[in-house]
Amino acid sequence: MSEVPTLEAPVVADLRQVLEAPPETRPRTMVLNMGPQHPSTHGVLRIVLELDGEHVVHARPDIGFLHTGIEKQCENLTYQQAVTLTDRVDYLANMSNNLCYVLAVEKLLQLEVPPRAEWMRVMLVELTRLNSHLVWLGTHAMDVGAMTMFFYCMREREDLLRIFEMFSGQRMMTSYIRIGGLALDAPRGWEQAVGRFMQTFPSRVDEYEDLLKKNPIWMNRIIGVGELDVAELVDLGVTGPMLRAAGIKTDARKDAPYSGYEKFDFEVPTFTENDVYARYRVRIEEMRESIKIINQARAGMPGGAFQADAPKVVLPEREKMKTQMEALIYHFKIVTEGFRVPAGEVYQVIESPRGELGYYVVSDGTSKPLRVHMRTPSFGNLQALARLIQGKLIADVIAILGSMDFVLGDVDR
Amino acid sequence: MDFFLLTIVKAAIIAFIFLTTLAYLQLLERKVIAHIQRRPGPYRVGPHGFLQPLADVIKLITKEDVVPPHVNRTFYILAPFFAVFFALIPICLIPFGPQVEIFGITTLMQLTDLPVGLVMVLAIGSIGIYGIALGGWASNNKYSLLGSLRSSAQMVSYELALTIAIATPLLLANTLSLQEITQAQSGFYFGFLPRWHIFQMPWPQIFSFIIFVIAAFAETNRLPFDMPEAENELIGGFHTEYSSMKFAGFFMAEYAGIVTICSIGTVLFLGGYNPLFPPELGSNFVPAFLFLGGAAILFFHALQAERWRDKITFPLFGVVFLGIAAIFAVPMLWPYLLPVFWFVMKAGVLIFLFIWVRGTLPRFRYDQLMAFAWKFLFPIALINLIITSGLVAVVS
Amino acid sequence: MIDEAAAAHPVVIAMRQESTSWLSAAYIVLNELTVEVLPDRVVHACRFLRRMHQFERVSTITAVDRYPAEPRFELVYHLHSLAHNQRIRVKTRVGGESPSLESVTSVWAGANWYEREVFDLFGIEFKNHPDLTRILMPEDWQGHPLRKDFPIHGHRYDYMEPEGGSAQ
Amino acid sequence: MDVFLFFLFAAIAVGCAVNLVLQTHPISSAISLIGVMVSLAALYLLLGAEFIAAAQVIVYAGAIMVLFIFVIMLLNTGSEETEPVNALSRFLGLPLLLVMVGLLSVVMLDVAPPSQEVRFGSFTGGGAADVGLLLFTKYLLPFEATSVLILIAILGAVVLAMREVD
Amino acid sequence: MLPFVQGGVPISWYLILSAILFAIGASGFLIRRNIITVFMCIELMLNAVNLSFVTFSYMWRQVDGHIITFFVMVVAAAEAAVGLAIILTIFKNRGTLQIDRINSLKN
Repeated sequence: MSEVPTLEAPVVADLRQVLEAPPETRPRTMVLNMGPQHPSTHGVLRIVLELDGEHVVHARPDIGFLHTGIEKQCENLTYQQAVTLTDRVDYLANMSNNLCYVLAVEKLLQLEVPPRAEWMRVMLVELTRLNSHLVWLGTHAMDVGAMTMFFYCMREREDLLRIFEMFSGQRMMTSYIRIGGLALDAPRGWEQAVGRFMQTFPSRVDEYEDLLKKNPIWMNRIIGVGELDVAELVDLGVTGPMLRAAGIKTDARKDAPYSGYEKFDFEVPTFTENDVYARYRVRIEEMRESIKIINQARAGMPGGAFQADAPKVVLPEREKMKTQMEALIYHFKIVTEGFRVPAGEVYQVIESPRGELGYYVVSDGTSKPLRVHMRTPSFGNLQALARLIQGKLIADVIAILGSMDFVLGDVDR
Repeated sequence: MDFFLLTIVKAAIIAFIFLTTLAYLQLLERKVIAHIQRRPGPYRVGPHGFLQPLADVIKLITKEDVVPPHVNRTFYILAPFFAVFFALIPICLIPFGPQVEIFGITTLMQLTDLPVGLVMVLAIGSIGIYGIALGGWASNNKYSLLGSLRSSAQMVSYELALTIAIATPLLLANTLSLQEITQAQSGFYFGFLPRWHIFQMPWPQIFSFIIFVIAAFAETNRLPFDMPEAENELIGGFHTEYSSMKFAGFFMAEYAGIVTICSIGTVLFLGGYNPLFPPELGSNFVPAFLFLGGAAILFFHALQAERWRDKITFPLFGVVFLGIAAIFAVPMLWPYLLPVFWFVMKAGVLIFLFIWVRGTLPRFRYDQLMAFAWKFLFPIALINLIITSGLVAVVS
Repeated sequence: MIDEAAAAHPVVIAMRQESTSWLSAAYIVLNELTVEVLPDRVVHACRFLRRMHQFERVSTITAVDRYPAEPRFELVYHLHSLAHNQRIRVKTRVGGESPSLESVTSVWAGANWYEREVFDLFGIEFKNHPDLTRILMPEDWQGHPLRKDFPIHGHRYDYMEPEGGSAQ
Repeated sequence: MDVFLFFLFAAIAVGCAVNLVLQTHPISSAISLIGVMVSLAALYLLLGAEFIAAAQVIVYAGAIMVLFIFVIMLLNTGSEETEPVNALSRFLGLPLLLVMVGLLSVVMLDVAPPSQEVRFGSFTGGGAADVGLLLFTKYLLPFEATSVLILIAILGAVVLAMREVD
Repeated sequence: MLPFVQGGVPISWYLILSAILFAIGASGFLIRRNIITVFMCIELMLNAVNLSFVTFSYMWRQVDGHIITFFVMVVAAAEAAVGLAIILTIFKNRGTLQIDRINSLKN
């Protein structure tokens, strides 16, 4: 199995090379520079396509247009401050990134968080999954040409963003999950807000399925499109729904439970068709599973503290700060210098909506991380792009791109 | 010279109404799709966006007219004019009503009636491709080129199915003049069922009609057949490089194409300006009642309007509707208004179908589209033609 | 240096049986197994791990710059076995003026972009890599941003000058 | 009016034809050819050949030329390279062309009776019905032969395209 | 002015127009080097001949000329289909459309 074909065959595809060649030797293929500004690359992805008619002979993705150096910036911030950067990595799954980073640092600190914080984190992360899958569904359907679906999905997403805003004061860059627990306790009335959403949402998922599955044009566009050998998918580092649509039951929530996922009852949906349609179905079923988890979290939400009892890490309450000398000192220390984290390294993996999200945090004992590496799922998944779209029609390229569900911020960091 | 004067007056009237319709069709499309997608659509310019077309026109005219440096200038500038020109011409052959006498002049409610009218419409329609093909090619942009290649192949393929679908009602009508085709569909079976071609014995042309509508979607480049544009694949296809009035040209051509093809469908299959049911059953009062009902709904909503300006605009529109209802209630005006009303209603239903489909269906893939044309539509149209011609031969 | 917990781990046992020379250290900290190998044996170790222990995917490859120390770069491979639901961290150290080591793209095709990223951001060269070019930074960028001696705010970049003003 | 229309469309036709020959880019030539065809269709209308006029536009301008433009765009070869012409053809070409036109015109003037004039509407035998009637009676055999020809042409084109795929 | 407006066109003018178009097409056929343009010149010549057929048809008040025109169109369509397929194949094999360069039977 190690003798897999190399990912990128000999490089033909730079525009200059082809255009500067004399006309006689010019290949019969056409080089199409798809992106970085293109409606269907979902951000600033550039794909240099070599086309024979409408068939892709060769594809070379070009990334890095959104590189903002988050990993470098993290090294210059204290551990708690770096949480705000993790939001910016994947703007559709911000809570998942918060959680993964926070879990990694907590593991280094060997900090236990109270159950309320854990359950609240699970609920919010699952809501984030719904948010991400909704945006995916809308944009994917729009790529295939079903414009209306996009607006329907955005309608539900709006409710979700309102819930996030209610919790954190921010719609997208929430930074709500902090080292040691949560930024704030859950706001008043969150149960009603989430409850209202959960009441309508399951029927909406059915509605989406009705709209799309009963549409023969849509089904024809995605069934049997974008298949690739499972072994090759694994080899290329593809994770998440794409791998589950290929029949491999891998999910960090089950394989290496974190944040108390072992206490929840849910399934990991897998399909074996390994095409765009299977990816769609995996995500739809995941939405249903997320609904189950959220309902369980809502029903069994423990009371008590929302932050760990660790005065050196967690900011003290306002009241204590004014009455206790010790609390004031800790507050001063944490705010000015940050907390020290024992030297060591940890690789924390969670299941983000897009797949395996890993944070590799290395500490040298100071209050700033030595290295934060983000193993983002989009980066790994995007590697398979060149292989997936080879030999396909342009229209299929769009459908496959849509089915991969990458976020360019997540790729370029 | 009377003939020329009359023609010029008729041409002016038709051009004015047609161009206004095109502008408002675009508003209608945006509104209908917006409501399908549960959003209000344009509503800022004028009450409920009624002045939006005007604003759009002003915007498009005052926009900078960019000609990219890498284009083939001649054809780049020529292409939108080609598109608009050939999209606007066919309307002069569409019959909106029968022969009427007005101010002592007897004339057709149609600009001109050619004995080969239908073939002429097809001919002009087939030249219409050049606007898109040239625009895409002259833009010197790969997306545009792909768009125009697709559009050329698509139009040629679907034109075949379209032509065969059109041929069957011609067998029944036995003429190529659009006026005579309409007249051939007047009258009723059993006193209520109109003798439109989709109902006509010996072989109702329903299949033919469906094929016609499907091919019409492809001919006008509308979803689910909007391959040449396919903004998700080809960004804008053939008009990627166009802006301001040149873009507006393509835009207008698309809507003019929709109106034309819906009118042709109405004439060929839906009986043109013939009423839905006989006047003995009261079809002459339908428009008056329709507008009366519209006015009533508007007044009702005005009572419970949430925004203060709706309290003014709703009754205002209600009064306008009442006025139109009053005009339609005058029997003296019936000969002029009723045919136009029925024609507009039928064409309007077809146009609404176009908009509705755009809000509902995704896009075909290019090879699926071609396979659909050649492996499904074309054989069915052919079988339908054979059956129809056989039955017509037997009956006559 | 192989600690007790690690010595009992089946992967470590198997690796020590296969060859005595390639393991320079193995330890389990915070429930995560780390094996350190010599830079010239990385590809062999990876191929062995893939063949014998079904680490069929590489989760990520990255580097850590421990600047004043020498050898300054720590290359970290996180491997994942779907079959055994197991993760392992393989580490190696490289340093010097122009750090380089063998590419593992022959073991996992998916290592391609990760190695390009390390090359781009740390300036570590991978030999026998099919397409070792910059991936995140612009092609004409000077320097390697994730090195500790690269300033945090980067260099002044003159956008107006077409040539020569690429960086620094 | 007849004369005016004739000169208008004849001028367009000749102008487009000259343009067709002089343009170096095939697309410009193709568009010129479409111009020739459409103005010829108008002339056919003046000659009372309604059906043929419509068929001219549909078949020639609408189908054949679309095919040409499709192929030109597909190959996208750019302008034609001009090559040196020898002196004889450069200086004798135009006069010889004029001589040829002159000869042909003389023959034509001889053939056509000068008294006969074309007036729009004086001959209306060119409708669809008349053409169809003749086509399916007197010319039935040639008609069937052309359909076989078309079939063979389609097969030939497909075979050529198929070989290209390999 | 009046006869110019009201009078008819001598039938020979149509024939002369046809001759002019034919001559232009023939000259284009000779001087152009691009296969596609040469092909279009052939179409132009066919069209010129069609015009004379329709004119003769008018002259004799018979529809037969139209029928011949119709057949010419059909043949032209068939010819275009096969011809363009051949041109496509030639271009794919030789990479040029210059008629002088396509002078060997075998590559």
